[in-house]
Amino acid sequence: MSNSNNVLIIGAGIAGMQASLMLAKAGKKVVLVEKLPIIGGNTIKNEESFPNLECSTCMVAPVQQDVLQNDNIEVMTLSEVKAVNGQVGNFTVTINKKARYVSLTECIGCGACYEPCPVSLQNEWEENLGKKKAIYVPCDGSLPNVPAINSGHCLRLSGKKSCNACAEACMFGAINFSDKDEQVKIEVGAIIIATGFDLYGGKLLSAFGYGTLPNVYTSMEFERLYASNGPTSGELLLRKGKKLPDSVAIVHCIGRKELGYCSGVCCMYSFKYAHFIKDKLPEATVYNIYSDICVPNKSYQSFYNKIKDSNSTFIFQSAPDIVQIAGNNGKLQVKLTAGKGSKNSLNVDMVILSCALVPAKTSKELADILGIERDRKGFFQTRKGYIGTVQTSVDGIFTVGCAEGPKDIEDSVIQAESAVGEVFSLLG
Amino acid sequence: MESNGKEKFTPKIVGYLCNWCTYAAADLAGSSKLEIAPNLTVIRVMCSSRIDFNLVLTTFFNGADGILIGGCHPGDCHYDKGNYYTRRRYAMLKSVFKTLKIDPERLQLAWISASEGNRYADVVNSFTEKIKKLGPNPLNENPYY
Amino acid sequence: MSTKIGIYICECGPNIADNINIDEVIERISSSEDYKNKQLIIKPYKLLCSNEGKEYLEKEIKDNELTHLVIAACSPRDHEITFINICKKTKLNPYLYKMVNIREQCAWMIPDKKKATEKAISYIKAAINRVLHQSVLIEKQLDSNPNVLVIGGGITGMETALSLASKQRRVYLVEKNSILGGNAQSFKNLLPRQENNTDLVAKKITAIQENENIEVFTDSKLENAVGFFGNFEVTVKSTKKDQTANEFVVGAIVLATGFALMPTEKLKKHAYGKDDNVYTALEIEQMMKAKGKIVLKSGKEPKSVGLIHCVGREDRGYCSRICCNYMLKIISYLKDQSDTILIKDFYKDLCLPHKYDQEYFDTMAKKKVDFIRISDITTKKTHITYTEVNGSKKEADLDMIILAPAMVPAEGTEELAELLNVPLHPTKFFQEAHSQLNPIGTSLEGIYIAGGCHGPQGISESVLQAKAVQGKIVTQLIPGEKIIPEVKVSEIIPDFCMGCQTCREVCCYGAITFDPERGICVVNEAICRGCGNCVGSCPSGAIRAKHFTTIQIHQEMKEAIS
Amino acid sequence: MKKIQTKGVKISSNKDYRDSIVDILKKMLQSKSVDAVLVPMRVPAKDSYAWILVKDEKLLTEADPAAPIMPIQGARALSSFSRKGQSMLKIAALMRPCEIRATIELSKLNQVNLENVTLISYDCPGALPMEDYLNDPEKGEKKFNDILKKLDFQNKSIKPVCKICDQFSLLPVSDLHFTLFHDQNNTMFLIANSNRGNLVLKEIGMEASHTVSAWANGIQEIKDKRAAQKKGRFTQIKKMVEGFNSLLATFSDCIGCHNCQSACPICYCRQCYFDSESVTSGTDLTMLKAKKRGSISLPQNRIMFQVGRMSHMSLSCVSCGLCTDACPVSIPVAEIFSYVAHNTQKQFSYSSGENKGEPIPLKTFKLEEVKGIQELVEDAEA
Repeated sequence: MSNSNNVLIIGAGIAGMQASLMLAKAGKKVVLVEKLPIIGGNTIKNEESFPNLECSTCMVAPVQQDVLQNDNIEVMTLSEVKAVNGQVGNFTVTINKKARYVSLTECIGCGACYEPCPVSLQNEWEENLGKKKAIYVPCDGSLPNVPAINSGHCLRLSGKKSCNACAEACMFGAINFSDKDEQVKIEVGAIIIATGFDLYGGKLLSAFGYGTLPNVYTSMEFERLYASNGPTSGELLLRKGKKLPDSVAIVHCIGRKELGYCSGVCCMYSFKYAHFIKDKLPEATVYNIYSDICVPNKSYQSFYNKIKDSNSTFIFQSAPDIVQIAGNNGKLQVKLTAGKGSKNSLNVDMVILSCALVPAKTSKELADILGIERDRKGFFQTRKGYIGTVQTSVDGIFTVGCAEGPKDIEDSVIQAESAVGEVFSLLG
Repeated sequence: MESNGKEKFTPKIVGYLCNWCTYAAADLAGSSKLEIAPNLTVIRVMCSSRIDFNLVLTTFFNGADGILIGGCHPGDCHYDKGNYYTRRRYAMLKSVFKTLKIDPERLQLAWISASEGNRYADVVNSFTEKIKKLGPNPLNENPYY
Repeated sequence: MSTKIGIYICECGPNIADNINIDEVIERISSSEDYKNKQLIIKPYKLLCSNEGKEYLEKEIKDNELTHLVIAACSPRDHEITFINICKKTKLNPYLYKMVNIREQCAWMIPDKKKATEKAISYIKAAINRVLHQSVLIEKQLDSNPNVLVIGGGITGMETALSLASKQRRVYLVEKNSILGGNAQSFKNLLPRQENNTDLVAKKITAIQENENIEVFTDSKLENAVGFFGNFEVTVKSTKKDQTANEFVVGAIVLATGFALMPTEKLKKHAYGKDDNVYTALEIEQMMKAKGKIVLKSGKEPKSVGLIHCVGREDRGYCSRICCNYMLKIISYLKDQSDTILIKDFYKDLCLPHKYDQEYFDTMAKKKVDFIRISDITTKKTHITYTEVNGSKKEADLDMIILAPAMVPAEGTEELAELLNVPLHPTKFFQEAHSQLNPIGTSLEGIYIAGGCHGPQGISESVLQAKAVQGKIVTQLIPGEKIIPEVKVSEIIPDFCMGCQTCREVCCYGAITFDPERGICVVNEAICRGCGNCVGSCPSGAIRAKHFTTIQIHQEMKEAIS
Repeated sequence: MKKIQTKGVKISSNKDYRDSIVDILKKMLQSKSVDAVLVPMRVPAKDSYAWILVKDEKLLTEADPAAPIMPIQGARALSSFSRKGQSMLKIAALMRPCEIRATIELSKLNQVNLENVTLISYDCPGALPMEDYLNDPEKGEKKFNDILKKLDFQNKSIKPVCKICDQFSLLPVSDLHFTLFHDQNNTMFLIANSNRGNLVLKEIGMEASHTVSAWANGIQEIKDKRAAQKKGRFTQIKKMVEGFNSLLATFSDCIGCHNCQSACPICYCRQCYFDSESVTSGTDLTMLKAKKRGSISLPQNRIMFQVGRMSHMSLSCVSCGLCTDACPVSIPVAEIFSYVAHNTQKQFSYSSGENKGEPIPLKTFKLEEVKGIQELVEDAEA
């Protein structure tokens, strides 16, 4: 096995970073490919993670710094795997690196170039709740703290106008408009897929008034609302009508029936939101519309008990995801199937849809490139006939974290660590 | 011998900040270009539990006008339970200062996590304002002490 | 040789130079009479963290034979390591160097240039005073023993042993019963998503017996373990009459002691005796494994069966995650046995977190099974009174009741935790070091937890955790490689210590032990993480935190108040 | 608080209290239920008292169980030899309640090993101030004997800190207790308050058969009076120490001799932090402070030493008064420390020397105490 010392890891979320750090500290050379301009994945999107409500930045930033400062890890941001051939111990991988137009070595993240840029865009990292410039970092405290230029919208790069605002503001000459996309070929012995999840959403949520009723939010949007480095720096500002909500309904199990699986984490993050709302707006009333309380960890039930005692009302619905939500002069009316003695509708200012976790958009294309099977839910399929493995149908390729199925951070990190174990059994 | 008027008085505040959370918040406040009063001098320690009340006492009696201890929120401590011990030591010293009424407000403990840059700015600026109102440390003006 | 302090002020392009008058800083410091009798070299540089900057700095240290170094630049959290690595390339000890943050905490934070410059000068002076009181620290190199001790011969323990054992790494597997296999061996089938590996346990046992790098000790338990990561002296004693004891040295210890089902006799809500037809799910599995069918005490097949989930969940305060799955498996046993059995399944919540679990439930729900969501239930022998979630109270009389009691840590977990000083989670399972960043480590480096003793879970999760432990050990305990422990640790000054053991009690990592002969406490530098909590707890200041001593902090404090 | 025993052994009332106690101690030695007795004894020069460890029963006759003065704290005497480990000898220590409470605090700090030690307390009417006694030992002796005979718990000549002591009687932590309280025929009782106490009683062939409720009510009355006096005295102390200037005035006579530190049983450090190198400010800092204030009084840091010791003691102080006795310029250190300790211990709802099991507050924490300590710091914590 000629290059049994190199490992490719796709996706720089918490699982991908943990696996690359462990392999790097043991002397392996790791190439960490990430499609966004920054590393950290979905974990750094939430302000605090359940169950201990530990601040994500305090937890993940040291890991990000370690990854960026480790000589054995080559981080390739704005990059995607285009082709893979060969077999275990000898994969040749072609990677498309999109141009960043800002030099990673020269730029020291002073941010002088943001303000002069005339272009303002929707910041999809902030779930379009905030704006960004054509030259941007997704959020404060992004790591690597180096901006990228969106070539589609930059006036100069899209040829609309010969604008030079950011280059003039940069004292380091770090901005290079003639940066080109490039294709890189590398040789690796094993591949670990850690591409994470997307949220069930978009058009599928129109049945719940999402998109038409402004104060209906998805769970990820609420995470960014609550984030202190988010678009509203932590204020739960409503999109329309009054500034802050007096009553909020959190609807669990959105997408569970249609997808045919429970994601195992939405109950916990819904309780987290109930806590956040009570923390920021003590007088607000919070309704949790649930069917099953899924708390599959030794530490989770005590967190649920705390929320139950802190006077947020729990309403049982045999199938929460068939509630209808309609506008009712400024408020949102949530129609419930009336159980004995329970209310049949709620009038609230804000509705949060606790959406299921679905496979990342790139999963289909990546599975074809790697030649590995996907399971009937669209996640990557682990090897048949094995118990508790992260190997895929192809030798030497592993799938960890939410790429393999919906799970919490703890189980994702456990899978990442077990993939490292299997890589060492395979390559030695 | 009284120093004439409060406006000339620039408070000297010592800030013992824990490296993992509050010092990181200070960095974030800096990189977000928030304006923070320069009176606070930052001394970085690995954990807020490193600061014992002996050190706080020597700082206070050597003439510091205010002392801020910054640590991680309970449960976030990088060394598991360090900040719980910090709180009890601080609470004990605070109780002694309160009983003796020697300006307990000059001591402050604040939990500031790494992502709370603006909270760091608010805490430091409001603490500096409070010390400005309080005036200089009485020790610095008593020739017979 | 005379002390020579090199002070390098980074302009960081415009970021520092724009808001701090660097020339004034240099002029004020080099002319200040505090450092008259000291040799000071103070120079600006445009960007110290760039490659040329690093070479420039390395040359400066070597040419001027600097004894101390102060870098005034950005935050130590970003580049302290960069400059430590530069010192390592020269003869200058990396701990005679202090980094001063004049970018985030001076230039960017204080708009007024005059004040920012004053602040920078004060910080740099404080750093010079401090660096003169800093002492040389040498990073230790401890040689490590690659062998591993695994406690618990169930599926998790066996998986860990098999994946770790190799020619360079011997594995000692200790099992308190007389045979390997643990709980998993009494399961007839596994879940559909686990592709009926019925002979899984048997295969593992033969693989272990054939592996000459694994030494198995059945009917044995851990007698004593002393030491730290890379060097645990361990004694394993047989529980049989001869009580033979073996001693050996291992680098890591893996706890895989598994789970037990909560004893349900004491539960107030479920009063039943030994002879009633009430079984726990494990007993049903054992009956299926032995007899191949489920029968009453009388030997006859039951006509009606009641399955009760979440038994003891309130008492224990957690959901045991896997019971919903294995109760569906028991329903499939009953359905295969005969289609006419009346089955009532009483559950509070459905816990179906895996991607295929909901499907498994939906297929079983299509079969004639009465799934009833309840809010309360009590049993008297095989008579059940329950209230459904919509509040209506009902009763049922059945031939047989099958309980799904809460999973609890196996018997002996508490003593093991006591022996190894490993903390327990409030639910009495072992406490992981960090639930998200280090889920299978413990607060004691070198001791790992996996399987049923970590928390309630199924076989797939246990095997995954076993491989995760393998991943951790293989990347941290590498045969032939040295271990470099934290260097900024605490040390106790014997002459001042009165043996009050306050430090030992506050240390969260068990790094401090009491030495009864000398009557003083001692810090184990291989375990200490350098947080300084012990220093903060000692009333007489008898403990010194290396690189953060009280005298060094005083130097910075003195500058802050002058 | 453990339930106080209601039964006691009746001891003949014709003898002087001290002689009756000595008889009991002799019985203990004879019956081998203890191997040695730690008890105060008048020094040959007849002007002071010292702690002696008596193994020879005959020498016990010179012992004076209830000494009029407290030159050395009993806890300090006990810890001086039992710190290094469990003594093979079974020891009975006859001490005042505040000395027993100090012993319990020291046992929590591993400075005293209580294996094989039987703690015997007695109703303490208070002790005379050292200064008054040393002026005229004979007069002091007569005065104290008079107090003992009349059991005058409200006598004016006892130490100020004893006047406000409301824990002068049976404690949950003492194994045996001698009651010295007036009832109609002023009988004395010996109460066993723990298993070890019962064992010793059995070994010396005594039966606790008499009810002592009359004694208990009497003691409670005195306790209530003392508690009221304490509240009153604390309001005066409050004025003495509140605010920086009054604190300075109160301690202006302090000469920094640290006698109070060496007399205090709970100050067990070998080298006090406030004497150590890290506290002494060098010439530059001293000059700076002098420049700021105009002048600086030397030796420095005397007030810091007092406030520092107050912080260290505020959780363990048992108000035994030795610091005031030891102070050459007779600053009311004991009452000030008791006042500060009273407030801090209330905050942690901890009372020093009360029960063995309860850890010292700074050595432990409670997970859910985010609220508890919050009030105290709410004015400061942003």
